[in-house]
Amino acid sequence: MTSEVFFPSNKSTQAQTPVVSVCGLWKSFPGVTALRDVNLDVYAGEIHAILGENGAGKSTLVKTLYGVYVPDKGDITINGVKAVITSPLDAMRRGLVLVSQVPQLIDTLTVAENLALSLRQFSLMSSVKSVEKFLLDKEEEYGIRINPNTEVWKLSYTQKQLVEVLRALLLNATLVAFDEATTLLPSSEKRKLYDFIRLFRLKGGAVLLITHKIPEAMEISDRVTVLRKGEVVGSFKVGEVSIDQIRLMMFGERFTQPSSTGNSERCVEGREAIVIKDLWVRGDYGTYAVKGVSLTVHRGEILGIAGVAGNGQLELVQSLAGLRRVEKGNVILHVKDGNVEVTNKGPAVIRDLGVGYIPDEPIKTGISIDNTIEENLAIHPKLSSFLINWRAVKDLASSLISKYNVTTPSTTARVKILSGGNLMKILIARELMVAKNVLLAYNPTRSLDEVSAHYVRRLIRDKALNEGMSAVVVSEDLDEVMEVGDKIAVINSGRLVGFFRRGVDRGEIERVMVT
Amino acid sequence: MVVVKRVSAYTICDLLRLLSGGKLAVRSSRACFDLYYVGIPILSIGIGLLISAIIFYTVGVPLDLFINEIGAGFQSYQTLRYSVLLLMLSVGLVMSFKASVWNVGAEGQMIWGMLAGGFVGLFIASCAIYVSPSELSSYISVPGVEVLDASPVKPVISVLRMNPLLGQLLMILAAMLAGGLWALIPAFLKAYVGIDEVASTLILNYVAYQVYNHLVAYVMRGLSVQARQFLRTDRLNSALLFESLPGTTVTLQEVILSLLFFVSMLTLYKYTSIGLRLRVAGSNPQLLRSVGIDERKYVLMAMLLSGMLAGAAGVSILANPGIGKLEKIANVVTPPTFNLGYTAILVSWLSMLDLRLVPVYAYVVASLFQGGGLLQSEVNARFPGLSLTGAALTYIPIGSILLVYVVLRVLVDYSVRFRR
Amino acid sequence: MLDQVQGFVLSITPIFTCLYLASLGNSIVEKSGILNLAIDGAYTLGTAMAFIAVASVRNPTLALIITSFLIGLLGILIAFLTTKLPISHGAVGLSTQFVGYGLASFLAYPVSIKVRNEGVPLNTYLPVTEVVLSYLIISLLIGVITHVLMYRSRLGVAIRAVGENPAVASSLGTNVLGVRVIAAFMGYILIGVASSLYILLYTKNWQEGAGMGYGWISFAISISAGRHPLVGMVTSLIFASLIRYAYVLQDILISYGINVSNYAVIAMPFIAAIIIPLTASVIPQMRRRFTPPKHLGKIFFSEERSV
Amino acid sequence: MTSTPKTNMLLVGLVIAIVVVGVLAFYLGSVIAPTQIVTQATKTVVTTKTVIPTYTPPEKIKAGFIYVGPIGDFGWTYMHDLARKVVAGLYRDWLETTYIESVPEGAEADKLEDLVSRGYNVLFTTSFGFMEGTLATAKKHPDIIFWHCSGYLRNDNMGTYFADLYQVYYLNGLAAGALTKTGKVGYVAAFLIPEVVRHLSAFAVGAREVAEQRGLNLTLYVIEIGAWYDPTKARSAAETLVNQYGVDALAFTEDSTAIVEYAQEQYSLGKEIYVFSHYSPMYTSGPDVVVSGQLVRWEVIYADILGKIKAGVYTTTNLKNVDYWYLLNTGAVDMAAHIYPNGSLMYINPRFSNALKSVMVTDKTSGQRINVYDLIWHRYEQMKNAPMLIAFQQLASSHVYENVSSVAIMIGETSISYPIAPVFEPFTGPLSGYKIDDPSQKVVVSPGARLGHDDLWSMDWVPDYVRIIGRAS
Repeated sequence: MTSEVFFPSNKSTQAQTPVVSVCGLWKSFPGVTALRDVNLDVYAGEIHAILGENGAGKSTLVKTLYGVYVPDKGDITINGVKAVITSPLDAMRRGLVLVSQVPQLIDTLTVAENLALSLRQFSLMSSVKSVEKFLLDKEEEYGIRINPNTEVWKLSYTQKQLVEVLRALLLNATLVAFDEATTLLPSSEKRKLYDFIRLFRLKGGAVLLITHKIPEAMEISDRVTVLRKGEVVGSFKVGEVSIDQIRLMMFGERFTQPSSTGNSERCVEGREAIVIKDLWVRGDYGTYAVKGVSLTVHRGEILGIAGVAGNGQLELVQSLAGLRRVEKGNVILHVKDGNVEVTNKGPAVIRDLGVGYIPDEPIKTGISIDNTIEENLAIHPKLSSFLINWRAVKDLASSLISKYNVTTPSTTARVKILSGGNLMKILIARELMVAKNVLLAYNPTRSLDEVSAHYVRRLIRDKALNEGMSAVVVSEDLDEVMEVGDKIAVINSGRLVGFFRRGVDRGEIERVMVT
Repeated sequence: MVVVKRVSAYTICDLLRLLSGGKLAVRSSRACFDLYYVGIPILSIGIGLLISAIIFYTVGVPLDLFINEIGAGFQSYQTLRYSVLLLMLSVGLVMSFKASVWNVGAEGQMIWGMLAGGFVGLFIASCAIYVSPSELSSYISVPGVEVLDASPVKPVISVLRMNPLLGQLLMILAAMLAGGLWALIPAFLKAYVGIDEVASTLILNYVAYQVYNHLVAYVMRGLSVQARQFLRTDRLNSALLFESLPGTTVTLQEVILSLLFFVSMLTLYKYTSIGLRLRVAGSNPQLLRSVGIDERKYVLMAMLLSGMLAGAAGVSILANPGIGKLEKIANVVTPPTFNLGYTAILVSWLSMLDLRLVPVYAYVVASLFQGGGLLQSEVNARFPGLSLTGAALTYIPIGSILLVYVVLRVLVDYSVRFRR
Repeated sequence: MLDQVQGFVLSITPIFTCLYLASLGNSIVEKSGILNLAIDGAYTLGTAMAFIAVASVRNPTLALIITSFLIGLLGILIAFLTTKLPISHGAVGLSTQFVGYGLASFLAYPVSIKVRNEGVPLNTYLPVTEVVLSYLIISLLIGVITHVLMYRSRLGVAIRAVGENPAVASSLGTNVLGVRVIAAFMGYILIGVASSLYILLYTKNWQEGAGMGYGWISFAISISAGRHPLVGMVTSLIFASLIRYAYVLQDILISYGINVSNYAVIAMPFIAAIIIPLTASVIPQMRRRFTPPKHLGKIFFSEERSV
Repeated sequence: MTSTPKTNMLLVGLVIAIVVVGVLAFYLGSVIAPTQIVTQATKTVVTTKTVIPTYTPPEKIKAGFIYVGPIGDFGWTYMHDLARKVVAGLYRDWLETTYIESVPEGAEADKLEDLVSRGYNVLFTTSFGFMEGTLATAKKHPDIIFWHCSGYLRNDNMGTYFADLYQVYYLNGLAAGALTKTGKVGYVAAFLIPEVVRHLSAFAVGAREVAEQRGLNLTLYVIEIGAWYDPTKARSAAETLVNQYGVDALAFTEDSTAIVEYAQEQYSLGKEIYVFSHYSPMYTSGPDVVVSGQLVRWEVIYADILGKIKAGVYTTTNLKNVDYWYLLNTGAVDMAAHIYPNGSLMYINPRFSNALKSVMVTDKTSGQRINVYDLIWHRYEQMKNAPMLIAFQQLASSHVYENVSSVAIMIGETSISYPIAPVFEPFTGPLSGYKIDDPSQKVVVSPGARLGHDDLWSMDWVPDYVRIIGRAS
């Protein structure tokens, strides 16, 4: 492995005290226990990967280390000294730096101003000009070219991540944690980032690499710790175990299950239901995230969209749901009454045509955690009229709760006391009910246990089969796409790069996804 | 079933510890309706009063006098008038606060209610006209005609032009419409431009005061000599004035209106989709948008409702037999709304944005105000040497109750947990 | 000509400093993300304290220093409550305002009676050219310094960062509480200076209700200037001259046959505070400058749940 | 069900409909009620007739005062409160007093109810804006005596009273006319209502009378600030008058000392502005600039009223016609700027005596050459000595006799003119002026004609040499 070149002696590391040591860490949020008794040691000069699927507690762990969250129980030791980290400032003072997937920069400030916030060597009264000058020098040294006088909102995503890396380098951190920071980067940029990570390790720093991609972890790290459901299930040196073993650890029983149920390939003909022509949509950063996508989904057909997160699938689904502006192209829904062009008509018109939508951030846009289960159902215009018949809503809620096996004290419990999985079930139950014609879903089964996930996928397929519902299901989980989709489209950098029929070889899809 | 774990350590001491050091953590609690819901407001009233009592004690107001007079406020039937008005206002404010629309512009909306109600009352439901001095006596016995100015040169009479009940109804509706429309300005700014409504509603109050002054002095200025000279409108025809309940200054109409609003808002809130959507707009507006409801319309709706109710409160003040006219505001510190628009915010907060508790706290706050007033006259009579102003006697208790409440409120939404 | 300019400057300076410094203070506080609804209460309390101070220490500059320091402490309290606890800025602001009104009346009223009855001389500033001009220069200088501080120094960057996004600023290594406390202290000191000058340079005496409403005018000026220290100079100048020359303006307009209402003049700063952000939001170039800090008035509380 | 925009419209409509229907229902319900209202009304009438005649003066009078401003305003409310203290000390055997200050107009009814519930049986409200509330409360409590200051609505148990200062303003105007160097004098008015218009016109008449003889074309510049009590605005208006209009003598109607302080400050900077204190003795605020002032002594009226209530003269049935209109002759007002510690008055600041004495004018009533100092005292005496007038000054019905200067009576064979009113009155023709609201409308008072109570009460015009600059209204 390449790491051997830069770090000759692994054995001596084992002897020294860890840079950061986590002992018996617990952290729970209302309704969820995110970390259970986590132990972790990170040594200097080591790239330590933390693997785990979504929701395994990776981010919570690193945010707890960084002082964003306060742990319920457990100790954090830094260089042998017990540390109470209550704020990111504490963490930074102790030499911990976090680079996250979402750039933690302030858009309206310039690069220099953002970095000035971190650089302790400048006093409060020192001028931004001096910081700019300092940055120019350092950028020269590290080979990063970003004008320190640019406002951050003008930067590309990669540039922002580079600014974050630059920050870590400038701070002379003892430990840098990359929280899925490489996930969204194109592979060439990713290599560049790896170079910086190696450079950092060479300087004696420790790196914590949080990822859910096994190959990525294997490629660069020296050591891997696997988390599942908030617990450490294994920690080992790279090369000690096989990729399949790691998969088993990450996914537990699930991986041993057959990758899809109801394998029968359906040949859906029927009429067209969703027609998308040359769709162009901008992302949050102003650039085109969806670049000329054309698609047709027939009645009763499920289109699975696979792709690495951040390749435009989110923007695609949002624009279909009417929540994001379409710059060019159009979307036509064919419903029982006729053809309706819904491009930029807004969510009200689209939802009125019998469209269900499972959004990407359920807590933000799919469900209101301060309201009760009943209220979260009744809020949908299709499920209640002007005068709300609460008795009917209660009956509906009860039937859904038993149908989906939701764990809740009552139908009038506030959603915030539910666990993430149960919360998702409420959302899915509501949206499947209103999806008379079309279902749009983004990662529909995240936070669900494997049994529930299968159940939900089967419900989607059944509804498509029996009621003629069409669906666009986007998932970052390739298995899910393969299990649920009649057709599979692969999206990469905003373009559709491959179409597959159900039952296609997984490797073929993966190849298209990453190239 | 999920067992709801409750974190038990919340006391005042914990709060103090929380304020003093970093060793406590605050996090979302799952408490919804528990002791704190009722206990915190009562506790804050208690502590706030204690603080004020101590402040006043330092200059020589005996504690027992303070307690007696504040207590007397609770028994005084005068309290009723302000509780009724506060109920009307606060019910509307709670509706908008529930939607996270922080309408602090009830003052301005009341002013518009007064203006619109006054306009209808003075120029549509009745009108003031000059008559010749010789004819004056012949009008006196005509029903619906009232002499406004019996001057021998240019007498003025007010003539009722419609059924007084219809007139009152029109006044109320016009006031509600005007209050609602004025409230829609900041609502539009918030929903479609993104201007923070707390600042804009507050600023618009001052604009409303000046508009009021302008309209009263130029447009609605009355005909009678006194009205022309003293920058005020004519008096409303007494048939259009609301009816006082015997022995008090509360009017029957405002009692009925406020009960009506209370019940209708409660129904609206609980049993209709508007209420539900307002609630959700307050907790998660993005959800509304995602299910195809324009959440911006519910910002408008929230402001409209509270503005309408504030407008009705405005006209109730105007049509009180003790007032019955609009007069120029000489000092913005003492507007004709008696600052009730701000006091209603206090009521809404104390009632934890729960409509059912609004009448209770409307009464409590009105009693405190009344108690402050009684305290003033009693202190003035008994301790001539003390120089205590009315502002000190009312603002200090109210401010301290509110401040204590704001801090203690944390304990309701969050539980405080001791760490290490 | 020179005389006229000097006369204009002299006549306008007292009210200008009273408005400009307070609006400057408000800008700093709000840039750090604290919704400053306590400003009018602080202003009223400041006038009362300046009066009490000048009546007891008999030295205007000392009174100014004492008052602004005390008002600065009030700012620290507000910053502390709004940052440390997850509570509404509006609630803290409005309740502090009420307390401010009450305390101002409570504390200064007995002193005003005493001053009157015992004929205590109030050593306020004399409006001689040197004093007035020096205050004009000082306040303009403070404005420029504030501008440099806000836009050119690391502290200013921290203040703006905390107002824009305290969570990110915190993860970049800013002590949110510390920065807000500093910002609120500085801002409230300026509000304290402004309210002291209201007594010491402008009205020269305290009476019940003194200063009430001037906090809101400053607030409105600050918003209509997009919370920018230098733009604030211009808007403050406009509103100061409108207030100072309201009667003359009216007289001139009436002589041209335009019967303008005095009320329109009074309402002007408030209307401007609404209209200017409105127009700014339509013109993209102005939008960036005039949008309030993104996190203004929002509760800063880091622990959230996610699925 | 399906179309969302329509549903939204429907929702808004429904909300409004709910409220409308509710309100309608209430009114439909109460359409049946008018009979009740009628019976109630008649009942009140009946009870009024039977109960009222038995008013006996209470053993202990508890008098409550409702003030519009703070007692620390050192103007209007301050002087009312001073008077309250005087009568409370005077009648301490049977009088108990309290006050509520800073009561906003409109809230007076509630405050009155509070005081009634506390057993107060004589209530004074001291602002014009309190009129309606006082009347409504008076009608509700026919067994309690109410007094309203400056209003015109009365009831069987509610009288009105007022002390007017226009004569004193005239006297001060004489001094201003003698002292002004520029011939421009200023006036800061709270509101341009009849009371203030009387004041400023009288001031203008006096100033013009002297200044004209000094060869100056006197103009009075007026700014209306729109508030009874607003030191900041008052100061700002004074600054404008001095700096922009070259005024060097200032009178005002505003309840604070702001203008006096401003003038004193200007004096310390070397600019001399003569100022006349208003309502309360403000000499201490401007010892170098206050020439004289208007002083009110409400205790004259309060002592009279309370004494007569105690004696059973004023009862709850006979106040309908009682309307005090007290002028210089009653002692309720005086020309002074300061009360010395021994209680005597400083009528004219000694600093200015010589200046006033050095200006010689011709007295237009007698034609004699006289210095202004003496002229002021002469006029003072003329207006002060009118004992006959007091008889008319307490009743609304007898105010009409106040502008009767004399009656012709026959003594034996000779017809002589028997003097009723003072020899001199400021508002005596020839005068010409214009209406404030419509300057094109001229007003002329023919030579020798004297304005009486009713003309002055509704005075809405100013003399030609008054120029109104800023209007708050």
